Amino acid sequence: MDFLSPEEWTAVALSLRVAIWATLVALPLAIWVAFLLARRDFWGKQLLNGIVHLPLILPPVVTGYLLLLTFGRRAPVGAWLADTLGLVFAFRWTGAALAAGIMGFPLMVRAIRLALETVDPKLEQAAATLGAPRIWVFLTVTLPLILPGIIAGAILGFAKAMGEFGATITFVSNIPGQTQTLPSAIYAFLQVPGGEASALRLVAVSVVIAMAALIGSETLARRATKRVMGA
Amino acid sequence: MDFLSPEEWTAVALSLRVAIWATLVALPLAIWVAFLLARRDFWGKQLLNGIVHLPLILPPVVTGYLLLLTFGRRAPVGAWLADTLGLVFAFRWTGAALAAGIMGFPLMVRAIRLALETVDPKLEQAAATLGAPRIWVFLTVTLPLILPGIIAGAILGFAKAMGEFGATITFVSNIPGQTQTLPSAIYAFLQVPGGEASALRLVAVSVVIAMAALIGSETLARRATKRVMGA
Amino acid sequence: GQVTVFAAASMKTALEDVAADWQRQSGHKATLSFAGSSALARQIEAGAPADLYLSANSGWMDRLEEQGLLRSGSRSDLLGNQLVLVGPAGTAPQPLDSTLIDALEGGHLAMALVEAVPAGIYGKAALEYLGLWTDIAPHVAQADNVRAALALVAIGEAPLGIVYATDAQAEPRVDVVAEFPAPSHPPITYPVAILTDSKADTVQAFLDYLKGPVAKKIFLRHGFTEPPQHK
Amino acid sequence: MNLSVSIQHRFAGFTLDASFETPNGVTALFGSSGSGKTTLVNAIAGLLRPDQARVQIGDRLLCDSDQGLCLPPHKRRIGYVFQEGRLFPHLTVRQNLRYGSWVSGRQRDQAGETRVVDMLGIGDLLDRRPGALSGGEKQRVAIGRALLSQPLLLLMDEPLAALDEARKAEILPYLERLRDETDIPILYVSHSVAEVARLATTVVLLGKGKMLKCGPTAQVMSDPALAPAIGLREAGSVLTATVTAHHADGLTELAAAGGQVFLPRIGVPAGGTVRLRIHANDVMLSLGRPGRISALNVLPGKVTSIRSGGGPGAMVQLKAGHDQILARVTKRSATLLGLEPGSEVFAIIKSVSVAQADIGARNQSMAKSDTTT
Amino acid sequence: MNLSVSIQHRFAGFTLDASFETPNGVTALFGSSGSGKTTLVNAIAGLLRPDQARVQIGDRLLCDSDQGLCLPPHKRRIGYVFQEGRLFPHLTVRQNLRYGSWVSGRQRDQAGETRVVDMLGIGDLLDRRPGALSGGEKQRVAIGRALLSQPLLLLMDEPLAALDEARKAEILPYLERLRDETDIPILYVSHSVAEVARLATTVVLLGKGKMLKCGPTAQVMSDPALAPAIGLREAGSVLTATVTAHHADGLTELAAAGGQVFLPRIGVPAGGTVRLRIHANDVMLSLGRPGRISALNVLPGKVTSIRSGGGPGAMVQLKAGHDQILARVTKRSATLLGLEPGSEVFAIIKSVSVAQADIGARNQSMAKSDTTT
Ligand SMILES: Nc1ncnc2c1ncn2[C@@H]1O[C@H](COP(=O)(O)OP(=O)(O)OP(=O)(O)O)[C@@H](O)[C@H]1O
Ligand SMILES: Nc1ncnc2c1ncn2[C@@H]1O[C@H](COP(=O)(O)OP(=O)(O)OP(=O)(O)O)[C@@H](O)[C@H]1O
Ligand code: MOO
Ligand SMILES: [Mg+2]
Ligand SMILES: [Mg+2]
Repeated sequence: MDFLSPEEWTAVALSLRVAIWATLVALPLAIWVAFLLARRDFWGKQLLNGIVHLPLILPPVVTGYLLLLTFGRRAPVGAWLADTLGLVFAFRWTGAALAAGIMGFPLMVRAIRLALETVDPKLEQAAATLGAPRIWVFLTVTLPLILPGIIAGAILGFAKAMGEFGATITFVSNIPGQTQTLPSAIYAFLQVPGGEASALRLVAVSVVIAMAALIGSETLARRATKRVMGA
Repeated sequence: MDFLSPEEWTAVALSLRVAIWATLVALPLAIWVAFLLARRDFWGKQLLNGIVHLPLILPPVVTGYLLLLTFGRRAPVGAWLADTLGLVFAFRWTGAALAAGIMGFPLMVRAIRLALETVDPKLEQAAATLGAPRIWVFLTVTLPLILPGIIAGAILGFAKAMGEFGATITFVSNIPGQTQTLPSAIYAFLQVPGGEASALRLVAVSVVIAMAALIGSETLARRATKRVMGA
Repeated sequence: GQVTVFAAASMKTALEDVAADWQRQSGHKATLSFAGSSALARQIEAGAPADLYLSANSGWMDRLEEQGLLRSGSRSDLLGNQLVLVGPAGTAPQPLDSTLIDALEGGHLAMALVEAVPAGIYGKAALEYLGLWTDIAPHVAQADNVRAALALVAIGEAPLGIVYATDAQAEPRVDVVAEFPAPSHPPITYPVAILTDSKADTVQAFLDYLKGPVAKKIFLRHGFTEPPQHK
Repeated sequence: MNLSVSIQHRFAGFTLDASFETPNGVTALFGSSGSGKTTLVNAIAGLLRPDQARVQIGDRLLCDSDQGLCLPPHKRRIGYVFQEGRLFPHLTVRQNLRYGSWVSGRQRDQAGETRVVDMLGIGDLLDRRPGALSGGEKQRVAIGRALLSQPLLLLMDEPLAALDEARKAEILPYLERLRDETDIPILYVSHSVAEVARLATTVVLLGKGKMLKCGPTAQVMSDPALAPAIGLREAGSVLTATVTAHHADGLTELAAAGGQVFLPRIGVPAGGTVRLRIHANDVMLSLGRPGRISALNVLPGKVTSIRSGGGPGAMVQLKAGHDQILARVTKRSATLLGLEPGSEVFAIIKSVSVAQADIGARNQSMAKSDTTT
Repeated sequence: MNLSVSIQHRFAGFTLDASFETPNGVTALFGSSGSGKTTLVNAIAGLLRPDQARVQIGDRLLCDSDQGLCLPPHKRRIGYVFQEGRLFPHLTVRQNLRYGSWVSGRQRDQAGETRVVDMLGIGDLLDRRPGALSGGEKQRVAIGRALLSQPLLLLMDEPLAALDEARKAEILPYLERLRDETDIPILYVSHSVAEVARLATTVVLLGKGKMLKCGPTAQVMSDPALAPAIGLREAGSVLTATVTAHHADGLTELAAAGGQVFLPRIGVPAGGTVRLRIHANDVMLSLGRPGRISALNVLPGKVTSIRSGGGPGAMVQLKAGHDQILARVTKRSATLLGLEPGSEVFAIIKSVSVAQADIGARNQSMAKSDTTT
């Protein structure tokens, strides 16, 4: 395709990979945290709630900087992960996914939590009387009922991951082919006088991808809602 | 107070003003858009949905740039607003509020929409049979029932507004006392070697404010939920 | 009588010292707005209420000049700078030859965006001039600005980085391990100009002060050099 | 104000097609589970937009597909007691009750509110929210809410099913008063024949979405052909009688077409007309006038028909005066007594078996509208 | 397996304090709206954690506050039919029915499923989702779901209230079979005396959170002192009788303590024991043996007591053999017949008035457990 240079295609593919991984990995964790916040009472709940919201409150650059201080090669957590699990984030696409996942996390948690809070506990009670242990109640009743919320959370996370720039570039820099996501490429174009047109091309690609995901998710969510609401 | 310089206090005050205005002004609009998306079918619905999500998908710098192209003093919309309504966004705190509001808009809409989708239409039907016109049904039944969602949306919007940097600095610059919000000030410090300590002070202030808002909102939301769920 | 100065973010510390001194001398206040040179230039295009533009990048200044946004005759090169190779404090001096890649020890060379941000553009030019670019390019981590690249070295995430001498001097956690010869890259200049729309009566006085000996002394103290003569 | 309804609507696998016109008073909508009662009532309320509909109360046209007219629910002024409560969870019981007058900006009728609250026994619940109410408490609040919205038509979908006998017995008279003292027509869905017989002026019998029968209660209830649809145990007849005297021992004497009848005292003055429901099961037949027995009501009559199915029972229809009386006896008895059409028999009805809950008082205007349909 | 329950719990403004022990079979929980029935049942199911509780089924201890033991709901193996359905909206009817065996990993009983589906008449609904079911359809699915979860105790909170007579009549025999053929105790909340009389081995009468009475159905139902609590219209007596013969004309002949009784054929073989419920309202008294009347059942007896209140009626208790029979007559009749304790009378009961729905078949083991309590 002539529309984008090979390097730009690489950035598109990378952004997709980053956004998909960020969403998929963060989602189960977001469901769990949302569940804790919506249904459990424990010491430090408000603290957890605050930490979850931090990426929203902090300027992205700060988040990226904190990530660097935590998950960098020299940082304690980063070094430990690299040594024991062989999981390296610094200057890798995995780091971009981590940053994107963290930035989208509060959005996912909120959406899922909101859905959880409207599930009628009476249905869960009914499931329990039918012999379902807690985890089964969750999997067979709660989870399907909050599906619209999970889809909403996932699409918010995905969109955010597609657009995330500040934390990503601060944490993993911009290495073409490895960590250069679409937003980094767009940013670079915008730094150069006359780069607007090129930037716009990439913006268009980004928007098309996100819209496709959005419409897909709407369809899924509508189906899920319809199932729950009847007919 | 010695902890912050007068200029920094100004930035704190400005950030608060920006975040509060952004949230309050965007909220009714977000409720309206969420209502359209959740309850109405119309031509261009997916388009509206996409536009609402744009600020999430685009790198903030791009959003800021588009704002500049739209609401700048030389831009058609900006000039028109200034001439007819006397409303100037460019390089004013109002512009920072506009940017923050737009960046937080998709988060608000999603939260409210999610809440709307779980309201049982049977209750709204019941209200109608009791003689309530549509708008009254909305105000007296729907709105109170989605209060937890509105609160969630508002706090997401507020937190985002407190942390918004990319779009703001691109749109209204970083003029101390006029458009320098906390994130801009933090960014400026991070540009200075050894500025981390100063940046951290401001980060702390930002986090404290956002946490206070968060805990306040949780309390409100819990009360609202409890009212709805019974007891 | 207040002057609003739009200045490249990398000049923050130095310019703040100068402005403070000017206020002490003249009693007039200079309001300093720091952001990326590109963002500032676009804002000026959009009618920003700035009196003086101090860029780290002559490209953006050229563009404003073409558009007639600069008061004619007011443009000049205010300062120069030097490009250096830095490593974490204690790193041994490093010759600028093919051993450079080994010195990375598998790590990354931190630079600003090599296509977009001046420090990155200069650095890439220098490496090309030295015949090292092709080999080293895959190992370059590009940060969104030169200070972020500096930070990567300062916290030890990158074993080496290319930054301005001014940055290296301000950051105690790094040592200069090599200086790039002046001919290896285009001259580094910081152009300054008064904007056509400026109404502040003190703007010329401030510009004169910037060019004057007192300010120059402060700038030199921060590591800036006299502007390169050939233009 | 009479109610005229004609509705056609298709769901996947279910078609509703019912037209009927009923006079003022209470119309009972009767039919088995899934026969389309709720669907019909929803269409009248405007909550379901049927494929084809025409609904008119008196001369107020609510909806007419042919004219493209369809009032939205809030303009119909229909009070609806839903099968499942639908109380507003965020409002207190008091606020739920006042909702109707609040949103329509009508003057609140404090006296009416107090009366309804007392009648429903929900005075203690006023400041609570619906979430923690018991099933019956919820339904009582829902009834109150609909009554207080000053409707022009009341739709009640099994309103009393969740209530105990004592509470039912308390609420039924209020519904009767509503029927008798106001002009508000009531469409009443119920599975209880006793309730229907007591309240309803007209009965609409639905079966699988079709209207099987629509007519005055007396006629539908004593139609032996409909006995299976209504339930054999519940079949019976409805007589009209005039109060002649109230006696000191607590009995009221009435004149029915077939003779004198005694009832525990009823609140209708002498000269008033009442309806008596007599379960076919509660009627015994005797060939001679019985002697010293506790039953006070013995009406002479003539057998008009005997229908017997596969079971051990037989349904005997008598004519007593110009009234129809149904009696359900065993085939064995019918044989032992030699019953056949034309046999002269005595119907023995224990006075107390024509129980309080089966007595429906009717005012004159209703009696009129009843006979004209 | 008997059920032993002792529960204390306080809500703001309401205190539940009830202890009872019931033998196997069906225990009816009877009481007015808001008396605490649902609260009690929730506590037994483990959905509400009461302040103080001890619940035991047979020798399975479900919960004992003193020992700090409290099994979670899913370990209690209690099938619960809720007052409001609570079907899973995201599952089809079929999936709802199979939910219990699915989550507990039990072998699905296909034959049982078919039987339950047929019995409840929900075969056509299996692939639908609950959202669009009618009120009665929902409740039938809920009953099926609970039955198919293979529970050790069934809790039913007004399960039949939303159903029509025909459907009730279809489902009741199945509950009877459940009672008679399995060892599953059933706790049954209902406002219908007919249902209670037919099904219940034991009746627990609740009033304002307190247990008013707990005892065998016959005893509670024929206690004149409890008549007001149960509802005057519903008072009656319960007799035990033995089947002696099935006649060709569809009647079954039984021997009660007081004499011979005829009923429409019942499905109990000769020699079996059954319970007959007789409404006090359905009994007529005669001083002489009546002549040619349609009633086949005439039992001689002796008046033991006459209670009359402020109304026009009187409750006459007779001894017929060793059985108690309640008859409700007017004071006027009592006076006319000169009734007083010791009077010899004949109780006339229309055979068909001891109706199908009031017949409860009992197997031997139950008769035993009944007499030992
Ligand atoms: N969570 C609660 N908080 C406070 N009061 C409650 C709560 N739940 C129930 N109650 C009250 O306890 C009483 C008993 O309620 P319960 O639901 O057990 O009644 P019930 O006997 O089942 O009535 P019904 O026949 O109407 O269903 C009622 O007065 C009810 O309002
Ligand atoms: N939205 C719908 N889509 C498809 N079928 C429906 C829908 N709503 C109702 N039905 C079907 O229409 C039929 C009539 O339902 P309706 O609720 O009117 O019955 P009903 O007479 O009120 O019964 P019940 O006495 O059990 O409440 C039922 O078979 C039901 O399953
Ligand atoms: O304008 Mo910059 O931030 O020094 O490249
Ligand atoms: Mg219905
Ligand atoms: Mg209850």
